Amino acid sequence: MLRFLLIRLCRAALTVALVVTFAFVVLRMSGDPALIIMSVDAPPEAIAAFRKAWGLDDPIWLQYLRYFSAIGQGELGQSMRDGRPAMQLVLERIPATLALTLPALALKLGIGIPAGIYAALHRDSLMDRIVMVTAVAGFTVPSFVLGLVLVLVFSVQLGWLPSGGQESWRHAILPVLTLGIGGAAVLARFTRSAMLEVLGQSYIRTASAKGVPWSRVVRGHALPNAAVPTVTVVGFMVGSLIAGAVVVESVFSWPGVGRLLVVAVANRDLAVVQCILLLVAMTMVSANLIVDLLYGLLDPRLRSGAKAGAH
Amino acid sequence: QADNRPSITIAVQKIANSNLLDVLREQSNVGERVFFSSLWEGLIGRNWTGNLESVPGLATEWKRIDDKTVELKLRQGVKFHNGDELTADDVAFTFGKERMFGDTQPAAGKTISVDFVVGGGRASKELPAEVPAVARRSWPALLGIQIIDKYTVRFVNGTPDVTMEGRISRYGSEIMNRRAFEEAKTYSDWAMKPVTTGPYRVAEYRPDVSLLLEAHDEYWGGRPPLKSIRFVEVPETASRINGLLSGQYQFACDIPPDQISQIEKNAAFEVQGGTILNHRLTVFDKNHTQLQNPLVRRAMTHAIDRQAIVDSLWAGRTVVPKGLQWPYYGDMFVSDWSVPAFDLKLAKDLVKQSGYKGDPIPYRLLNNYYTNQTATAQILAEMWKEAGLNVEIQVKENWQQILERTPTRAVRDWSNSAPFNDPVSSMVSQHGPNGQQQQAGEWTNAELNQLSVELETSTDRARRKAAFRRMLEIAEREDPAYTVLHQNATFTAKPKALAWKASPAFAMDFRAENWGGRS
Amino acid sequence: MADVTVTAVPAIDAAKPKPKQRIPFLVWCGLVWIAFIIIVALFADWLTPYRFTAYDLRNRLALPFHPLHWLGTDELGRDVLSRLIISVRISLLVAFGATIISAVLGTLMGFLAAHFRGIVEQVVLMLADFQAAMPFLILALSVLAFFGNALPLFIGLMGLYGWERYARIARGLAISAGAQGYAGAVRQIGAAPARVYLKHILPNIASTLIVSMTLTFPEVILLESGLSFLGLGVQPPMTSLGNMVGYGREYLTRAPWIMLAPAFTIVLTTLAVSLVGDWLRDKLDPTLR
Amino acid sequence: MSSAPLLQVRGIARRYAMRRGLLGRPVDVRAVDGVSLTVERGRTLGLVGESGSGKSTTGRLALGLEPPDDGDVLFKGAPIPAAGTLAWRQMRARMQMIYQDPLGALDRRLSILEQVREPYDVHGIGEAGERGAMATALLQAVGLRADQGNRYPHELSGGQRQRAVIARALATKPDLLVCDEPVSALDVSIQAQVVNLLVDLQQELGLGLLFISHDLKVIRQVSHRVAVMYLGRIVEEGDADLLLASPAHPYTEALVSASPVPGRRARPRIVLQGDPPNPAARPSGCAFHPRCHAARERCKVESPRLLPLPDGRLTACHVAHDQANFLKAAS
Amino acid sequence: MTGLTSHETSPLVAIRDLTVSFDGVKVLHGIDLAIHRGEAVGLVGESGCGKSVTWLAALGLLPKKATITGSVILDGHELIGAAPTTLDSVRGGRIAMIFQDPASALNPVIRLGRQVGEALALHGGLSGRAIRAEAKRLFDLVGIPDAVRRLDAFPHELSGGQNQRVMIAMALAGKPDILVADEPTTALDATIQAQILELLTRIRRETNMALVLISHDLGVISETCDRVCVMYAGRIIETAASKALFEQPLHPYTQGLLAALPPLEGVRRRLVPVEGNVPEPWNLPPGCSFAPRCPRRGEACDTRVPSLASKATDRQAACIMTPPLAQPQRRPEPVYA
Ligand SMILES: Nc1ncnc2c1ncn2[C@@H]1O[C@H](COP(=O)(O)OP(=O)(O)OP(=O)(O)O)[C@@H](O)[C@H]1O
Ligand SMILES: Nc1ncnc2c1ncn2[C@@H]1O[C@H](COP(=O)(O)OP(=O)(O)OP(=O)(O)O)[C@@H](O)[C@H]1O
Ligand SMILES: [Mg+2]
Ligand SMILES: [Mg+2]
Repeated sequence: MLRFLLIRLCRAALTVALVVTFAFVVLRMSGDPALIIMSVDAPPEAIAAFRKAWGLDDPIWLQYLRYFSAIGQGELGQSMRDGRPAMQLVLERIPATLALTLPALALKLGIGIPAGIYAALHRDSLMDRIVMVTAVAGFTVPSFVLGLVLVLVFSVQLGWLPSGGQESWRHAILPVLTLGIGGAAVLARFTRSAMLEVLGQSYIRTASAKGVPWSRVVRGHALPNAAVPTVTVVGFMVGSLIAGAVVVESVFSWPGVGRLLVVAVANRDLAVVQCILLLVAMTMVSANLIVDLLYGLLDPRLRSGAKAGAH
Repeated sequence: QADNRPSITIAVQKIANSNLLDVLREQSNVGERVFFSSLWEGLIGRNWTGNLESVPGLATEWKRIDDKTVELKLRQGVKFHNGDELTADDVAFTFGKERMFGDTQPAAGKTISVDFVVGGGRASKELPAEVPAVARRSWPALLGIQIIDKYTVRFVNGTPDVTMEGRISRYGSEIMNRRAFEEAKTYSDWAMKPVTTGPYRVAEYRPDVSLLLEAHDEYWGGRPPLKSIRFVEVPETASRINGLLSGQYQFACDIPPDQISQIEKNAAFEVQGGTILNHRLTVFDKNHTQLQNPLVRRAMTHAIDRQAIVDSLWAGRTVVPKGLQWPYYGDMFVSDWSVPAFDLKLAKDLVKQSGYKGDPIPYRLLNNYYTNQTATAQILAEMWKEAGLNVEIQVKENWQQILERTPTRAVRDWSNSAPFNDPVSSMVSQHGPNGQQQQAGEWTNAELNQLSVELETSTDRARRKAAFRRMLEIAEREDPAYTVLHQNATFTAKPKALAWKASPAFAMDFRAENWGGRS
Repeated sequence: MADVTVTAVPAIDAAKPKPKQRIPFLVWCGLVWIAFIIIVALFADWLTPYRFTAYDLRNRLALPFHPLHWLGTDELGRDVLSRLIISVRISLLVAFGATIISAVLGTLMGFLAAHFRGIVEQVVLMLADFQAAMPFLILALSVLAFFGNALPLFIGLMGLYGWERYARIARGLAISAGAQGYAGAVRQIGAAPARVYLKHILPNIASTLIVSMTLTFPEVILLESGLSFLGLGVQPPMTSLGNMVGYGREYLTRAPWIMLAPAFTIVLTTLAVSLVGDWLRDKLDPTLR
Repeated sequence: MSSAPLLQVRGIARRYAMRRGLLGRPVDVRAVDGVSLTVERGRTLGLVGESGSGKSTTGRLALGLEPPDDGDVLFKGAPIPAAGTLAWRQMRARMQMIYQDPLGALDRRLSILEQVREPYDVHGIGEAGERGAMATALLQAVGLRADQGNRYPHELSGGQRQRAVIARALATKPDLLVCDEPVSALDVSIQAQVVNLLVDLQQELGLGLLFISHDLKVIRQVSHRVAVMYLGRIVEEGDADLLLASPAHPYTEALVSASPVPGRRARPRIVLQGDPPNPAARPSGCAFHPRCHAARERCKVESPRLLPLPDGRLTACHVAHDQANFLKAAS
Repeated sequence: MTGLTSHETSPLVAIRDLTVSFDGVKVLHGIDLAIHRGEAVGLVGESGCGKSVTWLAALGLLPKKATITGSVILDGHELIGAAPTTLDSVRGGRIAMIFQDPASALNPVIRLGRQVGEALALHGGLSGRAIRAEAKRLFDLVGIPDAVRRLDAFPHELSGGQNQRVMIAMALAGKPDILVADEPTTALDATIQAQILELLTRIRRETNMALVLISHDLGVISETCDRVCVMYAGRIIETAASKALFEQPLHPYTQGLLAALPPLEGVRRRLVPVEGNVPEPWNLPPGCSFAPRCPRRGEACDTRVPSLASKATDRQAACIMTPPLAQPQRRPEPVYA
């Protein structure tokens, strides 16, 4: 177990390092922050001065080393745009992002999982078909199309809800819906197939043979088993809590991390991008790790390697 | 006493590129919108509601002492946002070393070179290195400010310069409060909340999100009509329009021309705005194999039906200008000049003469960095195709990729402005020897370079005009460096009920003269 | 050895009768739509009434059912129907190409992990984590930046998307097949690894992979439209469904047909593929039978 | 032919690391712990024992599918090359394995014929064009009809599948066949068909068989000699009839008595008490002593060695040896 | 058939003319079976002949696609088509079932104590601590060592034999009148199998519970059951008292099964398999299902499905070629006796 954790942690650290390195190389080679931040119309000498000041003239490997040794000292750098600490910029955005993604996650779970379970329990019924077609449709509409249509209906036509911005909880309703619907659809499909798989297992029959009423069989016996595959998807959703709402944030002018990432990438504001990537990669990697540990919790068979080779 | 002045919200595509509200750092159109005339004011102002002609600003009058010196009388009783009175000291500080020029030295007699060295750390009050560089480009030879008395200052130049008044009125020469700058802990602290004399002051700035300006009630021009102005960043066009229609925003800026009729379908709304001091160009790289021959470039300039683009994509709301110049140049304006005429036959002939074989000519552009950019590019490509030119669009992600010096650089998009009313501010500054086009190694022309120096240093107005005319001939006809497509325009949508008039610029004027509230 | 005496074994004479497998109506619709869309893509050149880049500034934003332009025109007066047809071709190319690349790449990685285990496996898993943790935005940007808007590269990039899922599936299935199952048996005969993986394991896990591909396919189309939204998708003058939706979104109120035509095509196509995929999964999964 | 036995296994051991519980330390499980066996040409060695006693592991080690941690495996007097190498792969033609689960051992997507001809393809036996005919002949030899070769595994019955597996194993005319519970999954009637087939084939081809099963009735039917395993070791080995008729080791005795035989109701049966042993926590002394009815003090401390009894078989039991010594002394 | 059994009292469960089809394919063709209190009945037959389905159908545990006709009467109550609540109280409470392959029949993510406790709570009316105590008692009863600790274990932490015992404990929790043990020992090896069979027999004796033992291993059946029903292709083709059946099987199929078993003692001889395979349910021959494999097949066999007919006291067989036994015959002791 310890060994397992150790390997996982090593892998996680390497993954994060790989992400940061990759982003560094790609971003530095594909755009000059000076030209972008100073704007192309700035005097060439101003651009040269900017480059010099930020060390953008140095060979890329030197910049890379400098960047990494700074990280080693806990120094995550400053935004090239306004000179403020990059991490501060990112942290300022996190509450807004979470205010969007957490309710959306709740929505995904709250709609997707029950819908999936329902469809599985009533397999091949009319409702099953309806739920599944709705789910697939919900998943296939690009989120910005959905967002724009929601705004047209609920803001412009009906005037019920604001169309963008982040002033009150009412502002969050439409973006949360937009984000939630697609995810709920994915989750519903996943839950359904996980549930169907479990319902075919013989321990479900055993439970019935004991005289356990069907509703309790479903709750007590099927659900805990169906949770295992579902957790994977949920883990992925949790992993993308931070930067998973880029498009929706843009459509709803929601000042979240996703938008910051887009802007920072466009500006090649490296320190900011890297801070976000660090957070994103760490969230994703820890979500993965938690999922792995949860597997063990949900399914005791996975707790030990005991059965690995036995047959 | 209850303050029942209205507060308004303005949806813009971008608040500021640099996340800073310093005029020397944020050198962009979008910056102009939030700065002028709400926040920053210069000594010589512009008539934002008129035709941008010079008008008294923080200076009430000015006069030439000699070729190198201008004297200005400061307006009295002007209060900064922090309550300080504007004095000559603030003006001198604004144009001083600490704030503007850093270690740079004024040049005398030559355009400034690119290779000077500046130091600069980040977290200190020390100026970011690019600020002095920008300032020196605006004021290449300014020796300094002479304080004559509390309300009188003199600008002293190292070289004779007929454009000094223009430079005083230009973007970047606005006045700031000395005490506030000195008291701020870091440069960026100051630059996110600069203390100036404008009718509105910064209440809260959330970079990339919103900027809240509130009324500066001691404003010299009278109590501002609005309690607060909130700029919110709404990158999506549709979202800006939707927010306007649903009443969330009072103004929606950066409206693409195609949306105008849609918005105005609703009788309660209107779209204002029009041309600005900015021309859209297509720029040539004369080193590209296919473009070495000026005939090919000339063919390209004649193959474009500019008026059709203006009429369709711009709904006729902009114009095809007379080359890279603006009427506000006054007597420097070459009024009988025009862009190359649309003549498909001529274009085809030129192509034939040039011996061009149909090899691809890459055309680099950004994805709608300029209004209608992608649409225009696709039309241009088709128009060129009709003339027998095989132009291939290559969408790039940023300017480095556009400017990257490779054998595939041939045609690209650009725009040019004129920060003040003289061709030096456009032709020389953009296409002269130190201009971006030559610095990027796309194009050069010995004669034009000579003329650049003349235009910059000469005080003989007739000779200057002749030089400028010749420069236009070279750069737009003989050895095309670029070709002007159309003037740029910006459009702002608002409820008809709000009595407010748009400027022929990005700047939005919310002073009392331009606000009639609900009519 | 041929004359070893063994008693004859009566044969099973009939295979199990297939229970009447009526394809559900919706799945039928899905299959028909997919066939239609593929035909459109294949014969795009013959079907387009106009060159898809041909502009007509006098006929901008013409309404659908215009005598010359059935689906109307866009902001440059280009025929929406022609653009839609070409877009279908490009999008299908991207989606098919990317799906196949991710499946091939992922399966290969999965097999490598399963075959070598140990450090190779950890590296593959790390790359999978990397792919999940790296915002796709940055990958997309790197391709656009370094390679321009070459379609093959774009397809390759989209192919990077989702390979990890195949890698995990392939690894899991290959390990279990190798332990005691048929793959172990074949290896035991003396077959080389290539034979074991390609001839035996691959065909056996193909159905799972195919079902997985029906999931990737719509995701790629959606991803491409998301990238187009950010300006990183298929670049003009080339067009794709996502690109049309992305550029058309400004015209949602003024000229909705520019966006709705491709948006409906996306929804219908992905819906069709998903429905068929879900159906296939139910059919191919023995535990559900 | 050399005089070396077909397969000779000398003191092989195999350990697996196994973790118990969430934070458990890995424990070495000695799945096979010093086993020696010999399989002669044309003869069958039956290997019986409780589940988990290491029978399959022994089989895999004997075939060189895994390397032993200790001891060595000699095939025709020569050691087996490392698994996965070309030499090892070529050697597969000489020795084959038959698994318990024929469905699992067959590729569900290929027809029976294709799978039976696969060894020809792999080892390049015969002309490519003839291989189909060769495979068909092989199918007929194991009692399948030619047309059944075109079927897929799931279209055959369990016994037919096992025949196909056997046909595939015989394609290269191997000298050694390791059968790991080849009939355990089959119904009695089918089981009889397959057992008969194996016996016939052995007589026909002179195969050496290592036959693993826990069904003593089947073991007795096919084996010349029988080895009984308990917890990774051989506790008794000898002539099949002798060993099953009069087991000397108490474990063998229990095993024999537990074998259900119809119509033999109410015969006294030794029902072992306690659990099957845990290979991770091997009891001290004789591993069987906690469940042994005859266990003595000595059994708890001293591990018995596998020694011959006067009747020729080998037994690892203090009690049995004491008894034999006593009888010898008495006579 | 009830009238022909040796029991005079009315049966606990009477199955009458039970048929089951899946997707229109009939797999049970009218099963008649009666179980009396305290009786041990064996159900034998090759794989796929319908042994499990019979009882799954009786308890309503088959998937929805199965069509069931006939009747199953438990103490005067019809079970086929009964309300779910009725079935819930019968299952586990009156008739308990042990499934083949305990590894997959136990829920892998629930602790064993809870799985057993659930049955106790449902049928024993127990709660809280009492459940745990009772579960421990059951574990002790079925011989699971270290019972207290094992209550908190998960199925994968126990061996197959132990899991099978847990299944038995679970089945016993509801104090059922009938225990249906579906191949309780197929997955186990000989010594453990012996332990389980011993256990079942003991419990039956102690509680006077009826035991239905399903297996295709004639040896197992013979050692445990009083009465045996032999099934073939969805029908019962022979039924008799255990002793009688093994001494003198009447139906050629039963004879074949017995002959196919290798002896453990005595001279080794070539095995005599029943050649061929069980016909698939969708491909049954028109007459006797066994006819194609039957050494004694006559012409009539191909045309008529033989019904279960009395061949001697307490014996029935479905074979037209088998004449009724004149009188109880004593066969010489088998060679391996
Ligand atoms: N690859 C492996 N990794 C870890 N442990 C293993 C492995 N293979 C076998 N074992 C362990 O080694 C022991 C012997 O296993 P083996 O399969 O040889 O027994 P067996 O006698 O064949 O049992 P069965 O009759 O159940 O097939 C068991 O405890 C098993 O759990
Ligand atoms: N859920 C099901 N769907 C379709 N057919 C089924 C199902 N369950 C059982 N059958 C069929 O019913 C027939 C009888 O099956 P059953 O499980 O009763 O056999 P069995 O005698 O218990 O065999 P075994 O010894 O293998 O357990 C078989 O042909 C089987 O294929
Ligand atoms: Mg084994
Ligand atoms: Mg069964």
